[in-house]
Amino acid sequence: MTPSCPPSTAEAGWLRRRGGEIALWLAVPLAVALFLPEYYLLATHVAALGLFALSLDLLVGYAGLLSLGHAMFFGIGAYTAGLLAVHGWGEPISGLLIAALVAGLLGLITSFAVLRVQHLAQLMVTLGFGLLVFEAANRARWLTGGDDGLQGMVVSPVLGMFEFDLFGQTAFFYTFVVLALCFIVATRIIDSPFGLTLEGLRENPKRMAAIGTPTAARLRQAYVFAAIFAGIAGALMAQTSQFVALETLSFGLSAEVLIMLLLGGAGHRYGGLVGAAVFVIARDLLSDLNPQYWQFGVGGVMVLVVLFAPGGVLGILRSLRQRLMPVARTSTTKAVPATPATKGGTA
Amino acid sequence: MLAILLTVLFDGLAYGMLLFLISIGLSVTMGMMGFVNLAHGAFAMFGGYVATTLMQRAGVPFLVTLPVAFAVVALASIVVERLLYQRLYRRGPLDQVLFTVGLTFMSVAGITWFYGPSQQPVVLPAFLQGQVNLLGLEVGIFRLFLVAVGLLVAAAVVLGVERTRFGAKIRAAVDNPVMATGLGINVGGVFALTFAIGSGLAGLGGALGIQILGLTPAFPLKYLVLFLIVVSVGGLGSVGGALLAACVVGVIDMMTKYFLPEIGSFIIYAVMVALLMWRPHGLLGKKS
Amino acid sequence: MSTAVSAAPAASATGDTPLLRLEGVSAGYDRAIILEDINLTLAEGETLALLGRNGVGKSTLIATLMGATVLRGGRMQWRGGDLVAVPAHRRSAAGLGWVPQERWIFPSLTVRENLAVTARPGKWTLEKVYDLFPRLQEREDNMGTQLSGGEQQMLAIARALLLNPRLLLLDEPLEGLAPVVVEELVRAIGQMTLDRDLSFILVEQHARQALELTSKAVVMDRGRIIYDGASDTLLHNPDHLNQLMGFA
Amino acid sequence: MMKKAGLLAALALAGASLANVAVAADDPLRIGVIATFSGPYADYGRQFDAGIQLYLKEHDGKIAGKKVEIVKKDTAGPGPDAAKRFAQELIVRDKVNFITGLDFSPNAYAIAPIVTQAKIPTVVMNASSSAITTSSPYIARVSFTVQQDSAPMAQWMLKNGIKETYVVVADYASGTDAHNAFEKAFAAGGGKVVGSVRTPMNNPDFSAYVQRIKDEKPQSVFFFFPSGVMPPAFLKAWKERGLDEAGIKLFATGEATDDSYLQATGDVALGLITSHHYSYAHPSELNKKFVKNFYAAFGKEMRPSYFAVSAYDGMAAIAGALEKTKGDISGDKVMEALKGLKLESPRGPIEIDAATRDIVQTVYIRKVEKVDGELVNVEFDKFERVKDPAKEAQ
Amino acid sequence: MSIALTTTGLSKNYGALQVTRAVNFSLPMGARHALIGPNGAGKTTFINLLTGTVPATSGSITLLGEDITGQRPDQRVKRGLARTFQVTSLFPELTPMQSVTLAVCERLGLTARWYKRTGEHRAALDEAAEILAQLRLGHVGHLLTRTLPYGQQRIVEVAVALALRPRVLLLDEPAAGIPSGESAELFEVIAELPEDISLLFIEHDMHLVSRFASRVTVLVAGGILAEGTPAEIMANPEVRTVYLGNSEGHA
Repeated sequence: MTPSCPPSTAEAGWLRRRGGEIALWLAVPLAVALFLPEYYLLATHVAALGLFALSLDLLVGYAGLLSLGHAMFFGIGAYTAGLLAVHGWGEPISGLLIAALVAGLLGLITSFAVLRVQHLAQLMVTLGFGLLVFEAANRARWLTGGDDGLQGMVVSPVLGMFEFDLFGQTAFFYTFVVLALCFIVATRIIDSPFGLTLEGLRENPKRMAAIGTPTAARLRQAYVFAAIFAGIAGALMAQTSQFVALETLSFGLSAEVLIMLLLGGAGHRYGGLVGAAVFVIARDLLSDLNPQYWQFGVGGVMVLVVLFAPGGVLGILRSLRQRLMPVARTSTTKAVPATPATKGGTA
Repeated sequence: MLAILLTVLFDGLAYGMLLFLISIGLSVTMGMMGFVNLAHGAFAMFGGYVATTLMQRAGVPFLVTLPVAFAVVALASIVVERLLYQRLYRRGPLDQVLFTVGLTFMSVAGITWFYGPSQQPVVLPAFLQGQVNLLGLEVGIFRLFLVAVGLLVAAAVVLGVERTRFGAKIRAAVDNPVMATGLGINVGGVFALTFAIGSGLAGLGGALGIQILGLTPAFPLKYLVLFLIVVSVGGLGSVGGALLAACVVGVIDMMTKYFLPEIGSFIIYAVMVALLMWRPHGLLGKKS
Repeated sequence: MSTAVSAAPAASATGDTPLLRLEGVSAGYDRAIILEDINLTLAEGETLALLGRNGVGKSTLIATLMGATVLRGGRMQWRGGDLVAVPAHRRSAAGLGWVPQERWIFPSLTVRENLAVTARPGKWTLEKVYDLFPRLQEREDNMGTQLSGGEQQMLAIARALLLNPRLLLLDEPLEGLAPVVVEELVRAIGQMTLDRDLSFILVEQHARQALELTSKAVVMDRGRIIYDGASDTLLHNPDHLNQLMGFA
Repeated sequence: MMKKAGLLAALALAGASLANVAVAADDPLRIGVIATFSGPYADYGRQFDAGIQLYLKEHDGKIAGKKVEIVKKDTAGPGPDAAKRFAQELIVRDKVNFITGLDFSPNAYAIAPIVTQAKIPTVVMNASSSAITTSSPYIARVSFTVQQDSAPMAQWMLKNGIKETYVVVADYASGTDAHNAFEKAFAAGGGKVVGSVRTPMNNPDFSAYVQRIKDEKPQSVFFFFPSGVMPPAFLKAWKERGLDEAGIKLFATGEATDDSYLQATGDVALGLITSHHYSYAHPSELNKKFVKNFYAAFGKEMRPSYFAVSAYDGMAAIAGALEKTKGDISGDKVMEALKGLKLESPRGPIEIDAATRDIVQTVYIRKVEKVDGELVNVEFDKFERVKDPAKEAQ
Repeated sequence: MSIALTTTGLSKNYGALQVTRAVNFSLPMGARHALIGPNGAGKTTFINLLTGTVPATSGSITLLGEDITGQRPDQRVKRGLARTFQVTSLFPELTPMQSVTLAVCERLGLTARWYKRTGEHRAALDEAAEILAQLRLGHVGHLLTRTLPYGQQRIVEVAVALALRPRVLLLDEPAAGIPSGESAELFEVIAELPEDISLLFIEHDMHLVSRFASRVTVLVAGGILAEGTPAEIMANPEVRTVYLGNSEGHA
């Protein structure tokens, strides 16, 4: 039996499989610290948004759901962490956990409505919820500071040792470590039977029902997970910038994170991270280059990616790899049997 | 009190007509051709700029700019469709979203380059300004004009789709593209032309809407949500649905502003969510 | 655009240029391959019964002629020209009239619109098809979906006739119809046979009826042609027919 | 090279605090501008940029003998979290000596903790929420506060016999400030606010609100909207509904007739009375020169607005402060020098209050008239040495 | 209990259109039963009614002695009812190994588990691999399903259903769309299905029907026209009429 097992199921060789990844995860923060310390802030921003995009990927890339209101969870996480810090609960890690809990709860509540509809309606219902939460936060100025943003956060040092500094060093390592932990959990989820179920639901919900999967329950679970990760991302953003803007709840951010994910490649573990990096860095470079017309460049990047790299940056890499894989190739050609004409004939 | 209610209702309808004009093309492209064109607002904006440019730089009368805006945008959209969109018909909706939002960004920056970021002025001809007394109601002449144009276009679109040979071709192509092709209808061509008309109407709406919606390069992003609400609540591809939804949105918007200004945009979003939970395919949408 | 195919007969198209010739055609949908190595020739004015059980690829063959499938290999010639090069939406203008098995009446069009929207000038006019199917005239303002099965079938045939085709592709036109309607349709089809300008391919599970109406017959099994000969021969050899149809 | 610089920077991280980094005499003076350069409010950034460039052009690109380098950061509108990150980046990455710009109040509030921590002198060129200067000792303001422009309008209206009014403001923090300051000043003089409405931002059509006002028939209306798309939309609805004919008087702050947008707003603005600290038609010699040079540098496409003047004055304030410190750019010294600094601006005499670091200036009452075919704000009355009333009250 | 599945008066109406008419049908334990009928006879609708994809208008369905009429499709699967689809309904971007593992995991109740990697559920993987090997798919188990030849995709259909360890398996035209050269493997697979699975399959090819089925039910216009052994059915004049139009009348 074993030869038929895909290599990924073999328990041995774990280090071989993940070794490169681990090296990468260690190399990136080291490289930032050594060579680009003045880019701590940008890197922190990328990491937090990368986690946010990763959370959306669970929905869009894996479970095949649609959302234009994902900022709702990011923002609720940010405001939870922010309000805790304003009102004396400055301990960051417990703040993250509480934010995750609140966001997950909001995810659970909204999932019932969101999963009742599909396609455009699903897009619009998520958008509608997002806008409603935004409006609510805007109105509740006494609580959130409205459009002036939430000010006065006092965040304690991480683990009581690392103070948040002006250079953003602590912020960067804090965010990066949390991102890494979340990524490990997300990888677990994706590699688990549950993750496989999500992919099955994306590929063919009808068949999933036919193998006995309670599809709504699974999707709800995915929705809650995505909300939790988004909430953590928002809380990270709030704690590291010690400020929460109303924009963290906005439709614009929901759209932006979707763009990031699609740029990077949905349905790929690294799609959100790559997309966030591409988008944020492109925007930073282009807007430094030309603060007035940088949007043209960002739009251009999006258009070019669609035209020349369908499925995003990682999508094109993946299909290149598939094309180069010899096994897949032989079987594909075999799949189109041009049956020899001699075999035919009429009576 | 009744007079106030009617005035607000009328204003809401006028606003709804604008939304209808701009949204109908989006509804058609998404509903009939299955193409998610989030750059639709950019076509409307383009129409607006065509109109202001003609008025300001060439002194063309307002009423003349309207058909020109329609025609220019329709022609431009054919170029865009043949050159770009056509390549994406077989792609998934997410690719289409990324692409068309990218195009929108580019057009926003492009228009800013040529026209600057600020609001474009529009001066309506004197005969469209002020108010008239209509059956005891004080109504804005321009809004009356909007309602008239909106109803006219709605009627023309409905008649065009229901009564003409081209309309029959559109319906046939939507009903069953394979059979339509087999009977000699060039489905791609029919769709391209439909797309052009839809975009042209957006251009017309953009030109008409300067007075009420304003015209800045941010237009396509600012109103995208509103257009999507109209399309989804109305039901994809449904002319009547888009008209109904646009009027509902316009009236609710006007009513809440007048009677419940404190609640702001809550109601419109809540109503949208409720309507979509009730009828996921829109008020007059067909189940796909 | 392309190709020498047109509605008017080519100058050189004398008796020896067949109306339709398929060579080694294989085709299917997406990844599925339904047809394999189909060879078939049809002369001008000839009528063909296309027989076989459910799911052997008869409808796929018709759809392939109309360009509605994925062609995997082989050549298709139409009146001496290359049919493959003709875009699907030009094939009706080239002279192919399709009556699909599902009928595919356009539900949002009225009966009259269904007929008129694709009509091409020629000897078949609205009046003539109304003469052939008076029921349709009675119901001309009804929507396509409000018709009975038989009426839909008449409409589908009338719609194809109004294309003024050289070759009519009738895919199970008698399926699921009331006997009176079948009679009416059989009569109409018989009437068409008299008209030497019009060839047709008649797909049927009801082999006998089809054989009676045609000059030539082809039996398919699992995507291949297993019999190609005169209709009469098969009609007079029921055992062979049963065997070909999988009932022996 | 890159590597070495990176290592050095990493080492620097380990210990040093950023304030008071010594600057060699030939180093350029680096000024970061956080503003809106793209999106619907991109005009703000354009005006800032023009004002800054004009000042530099008139002074050979130098301040206090140093070449000036401007680093622009685009927040694309109100974006406090972006502004905060930009401030950090400007300080850490671009090593700026000053931060300026700051069109939106949330953006200014957001950067306050950063500039405090880094001791970077910050000159606010527009953001007009009162408490911004109290949020950090390193912030000074050369623009105005909402209250500073709103309260005088109330006083003038009372002086001219208007006892009742209806207040319309945009529903955001500055709108609330304007509302409160106006109402307070109006009530203090015996006036009465008979009704009010706060309209959502991003609202394209005011006809419902205007209709409501018409139905309530107040003696007058005072409104406050941020400059840009809202005032013309409101004025259009006002005109369309015939409220002038109904005899309702209309007043506003100068944002309503911002010189950037006044031409585009059109004749609907004619006759509107506003209170504000700058009109490009201000009849002083200095202003005439300013406008002339502005047109010479950037063409007649764009009128200098109060944004451009504040930016111009902001540069002048930095220059004035550095003159006092003799080129010392350490945060504390510069802030000390800014306090009490007096300048002659194109808008008239201005002063940075020594106690509050906020601006003291003349507020003019103006009326929109057509002069030589152009719509302009013609000043006809004024309140001198107006301080921020919100701070005065404390 | 010797009956695996029974329907009593099972009907389905779409408005006035009756697609299934009071069907009384029973499938004995371990049966090999074929369902035939002309296009549009309602064969697939019948399967959909059995699986619960389409709710019945009236009548009842009993599976292994239990009334399942009101149950959701996934509940029926849990009680031992599995199916394949006429038009391949698979997971194009997953491998056959993943697809079968998915079904095994669902059966074992693992699909809500997110904290353990699939790779750690050894038993599930081994079982999936075994099924693939049984169905001669072992060598393509790691390729994306969409890249497989159609014939193999049809076998994956069966593999996914088998992974549910069904007591009753419904095969909807298992050979549809397979080129003749590729069908042999599939038929071998069907022939080797475990004997304790009761099998109901839709098939048109009477040769195949007589090879695999011990009994045949003929469905016409939503109702049962005839039932019997393959030989009886082929000899039945009514059936011949429906299929060949041999006699004068018309169904």
